Amino acid sequence: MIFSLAIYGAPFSSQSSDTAYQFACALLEQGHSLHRVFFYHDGVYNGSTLATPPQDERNIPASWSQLAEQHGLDLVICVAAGLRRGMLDATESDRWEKPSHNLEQGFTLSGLGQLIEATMVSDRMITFGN
Amino acid sequence: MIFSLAIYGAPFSSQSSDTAYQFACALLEQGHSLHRVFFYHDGVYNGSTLATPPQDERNIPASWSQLAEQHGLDLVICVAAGLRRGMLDATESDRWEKPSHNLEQGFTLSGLGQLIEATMVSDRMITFGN
Amino acid sequence: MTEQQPDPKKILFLNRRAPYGSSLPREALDAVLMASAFGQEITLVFLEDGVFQLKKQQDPSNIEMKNFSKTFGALALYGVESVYVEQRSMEKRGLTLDQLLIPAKIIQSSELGALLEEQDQVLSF
Amino acid sequence: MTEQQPDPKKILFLNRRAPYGSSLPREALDAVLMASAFGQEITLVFLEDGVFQLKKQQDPSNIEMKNFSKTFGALALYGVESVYVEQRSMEKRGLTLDQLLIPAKIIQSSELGALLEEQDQVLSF
Amino acid sequence: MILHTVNRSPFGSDCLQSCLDIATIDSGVILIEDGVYCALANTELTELISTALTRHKIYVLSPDLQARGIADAVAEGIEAVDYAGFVELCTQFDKVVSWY
Amino acid sequence: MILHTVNRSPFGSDCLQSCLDIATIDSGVILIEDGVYCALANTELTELISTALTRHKIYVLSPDLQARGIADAVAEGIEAVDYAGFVELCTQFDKVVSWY
Repeated sequence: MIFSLAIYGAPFSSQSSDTAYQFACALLEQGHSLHRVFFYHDGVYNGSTLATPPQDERNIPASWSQLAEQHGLDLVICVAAGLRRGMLDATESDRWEKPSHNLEQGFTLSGLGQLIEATMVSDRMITFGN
Repeated sequence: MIFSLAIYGAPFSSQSSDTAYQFACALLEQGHSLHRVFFYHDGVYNGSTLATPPQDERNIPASWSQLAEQHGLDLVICVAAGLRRGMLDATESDRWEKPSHNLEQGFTLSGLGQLIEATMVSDRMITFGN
Repeated sequence: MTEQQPDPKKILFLNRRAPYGSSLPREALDAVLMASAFGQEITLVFLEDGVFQLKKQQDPSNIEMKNFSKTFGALALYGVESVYVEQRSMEKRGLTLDQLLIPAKIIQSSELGALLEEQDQVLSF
Repeated sequence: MTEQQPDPKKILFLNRRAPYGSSLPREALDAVLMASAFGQEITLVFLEDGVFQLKKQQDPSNIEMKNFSKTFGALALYGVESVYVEQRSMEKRGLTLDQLLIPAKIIQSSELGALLEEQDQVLSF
Repeated sequence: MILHTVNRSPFGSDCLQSCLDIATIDSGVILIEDGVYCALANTELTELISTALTRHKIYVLSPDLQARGIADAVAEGIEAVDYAGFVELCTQFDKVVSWY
Repeated sequence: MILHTVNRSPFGSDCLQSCLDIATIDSGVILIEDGVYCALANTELTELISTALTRHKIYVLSPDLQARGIADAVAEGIEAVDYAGFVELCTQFDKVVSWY
């Protein structure tokens, strides 16, 4: 079955991205397909490569990134929500003349259309709210 | 009178940092002293220099930064809460071997002791919750 | 945006938050507009504090925010005409249909269940 | 940390959130420990879902989080002994004092007002 | 004497109720952000608010009322203030307790 | 047939109540994160839950129960599942609606 996930909670603050991550692992384990994970609202912070939790604690952005690499996942951060909140890739950083960028490997910035497209083509769209 | 503010909400998502900012402007206008603004929990995102809202909308980190420059404010981001969530200055970025840093001018990373010290020495500590 | 898209789906947006305190209502509305650009069959439901999103006379200029409620008026132009407000949510808050920015149908919570069942997907905000 | 500090203040921490769903309870506890390191006169109050923070047997290993509730056991060593749980919050949730990790005094909401008034500052979490 | 701030809607949160349960007589309450919905006249909370007004002075942040389009629907006895008024209230009471 | 997820405590949020008001008979409810407090036996919500159980199958996410130290206090009739079980439920129902 084809799943997509929408995540609206900030990592380390709200449990929603933790739950979504465990859910993603479980569905992949069962052989389902994960079409897209869409990060919106405070969920965009899941894509920060600068997140530096204590070394004996989970690193949520790094976990997503590893999962994406293993399974070829499409991790999309809403570009409008992300820019507003300071989640930039190299291209956006250049465009807006910002001093740096902070997007973790495996994540991409893209439009809200990716949420709608995922909703249209997936058998199940699961929202993990904040 | 000596005020300090504690801010726990993410900018652009929760109204709390907007309210705190307007409150800070109003108290300074009245000639009160603002000992410290302490950013904790998701409030740490107020210090992102990468925040890029549409140009006709408010830029909360930039507003804090300007207010700090005008009035010599002490804008402190809790270092533990900030590191976890990916708010780094140059020093922390080097220490943790991260590819970049993203702290807006006028903000500093410091310990939770700064919240307690502010609570001790201020006539009023006002919490702006998330 | 229209080339080779899958068939339109019935998508319901469930809005339960008051405006301005959280940015979620505004972000939900952006998603609604996008879904309409994709030609989906859209239903909007306002429940609990979500009904406040449709209150007339909003003016957030003194809190330095955009008045996104103006966009509700444009929804009909985008072909979004299926708009419901839940009855008890309105009553509890002392709201009546004439205080709302756009025409909306009153729906009871018992009818909402069936409306949700008819959809292909439900997006909660 | 103790040189030339101002006099100790009476600081009350008001805890109203359940653990794990939000990180605020954990961050509140860090602030309590810091206040105790500064030698302040600390009072902890657990109200509403905050009383769940003190529930015995917490084990978040399967949600990949730290069991910060263990730290409550150390509070007495830090000199934090003034711990209250609000009566109706406990009752509504079916909780009794013997289910809590540490000794706590039951307080009624009507008495809480006076307790708050005695403080120099109140920090809400 | 305490000034309590309430920033959540009373319909989906316990903030107002808990604050009123605890607030001693003559302490103040200021409604901010989504808390301004507490100030609405003619809701299912009308009774709660009118009782509260016999014990407390209740204020509401006017820019937040305007934002939400409810400035003309405020229950009688509740006083609207701007940010400057909010600051003044914080100085008039001994301390501030936030409910959020 | 819908599977509803509830991730907030029932004591400070309307999520559970609204979900139950709307859910058609035979739809499912899964309690996750702070929503697992809905599953507690012997609270002021016992009546609401036992009525709900006559109309719905109610599940609760077991890692979240354990985290909160309430795995042995769950009301009878509520079924604990792990993340794999959560995924399976999502496939068994036609769609998923989130209450948060």
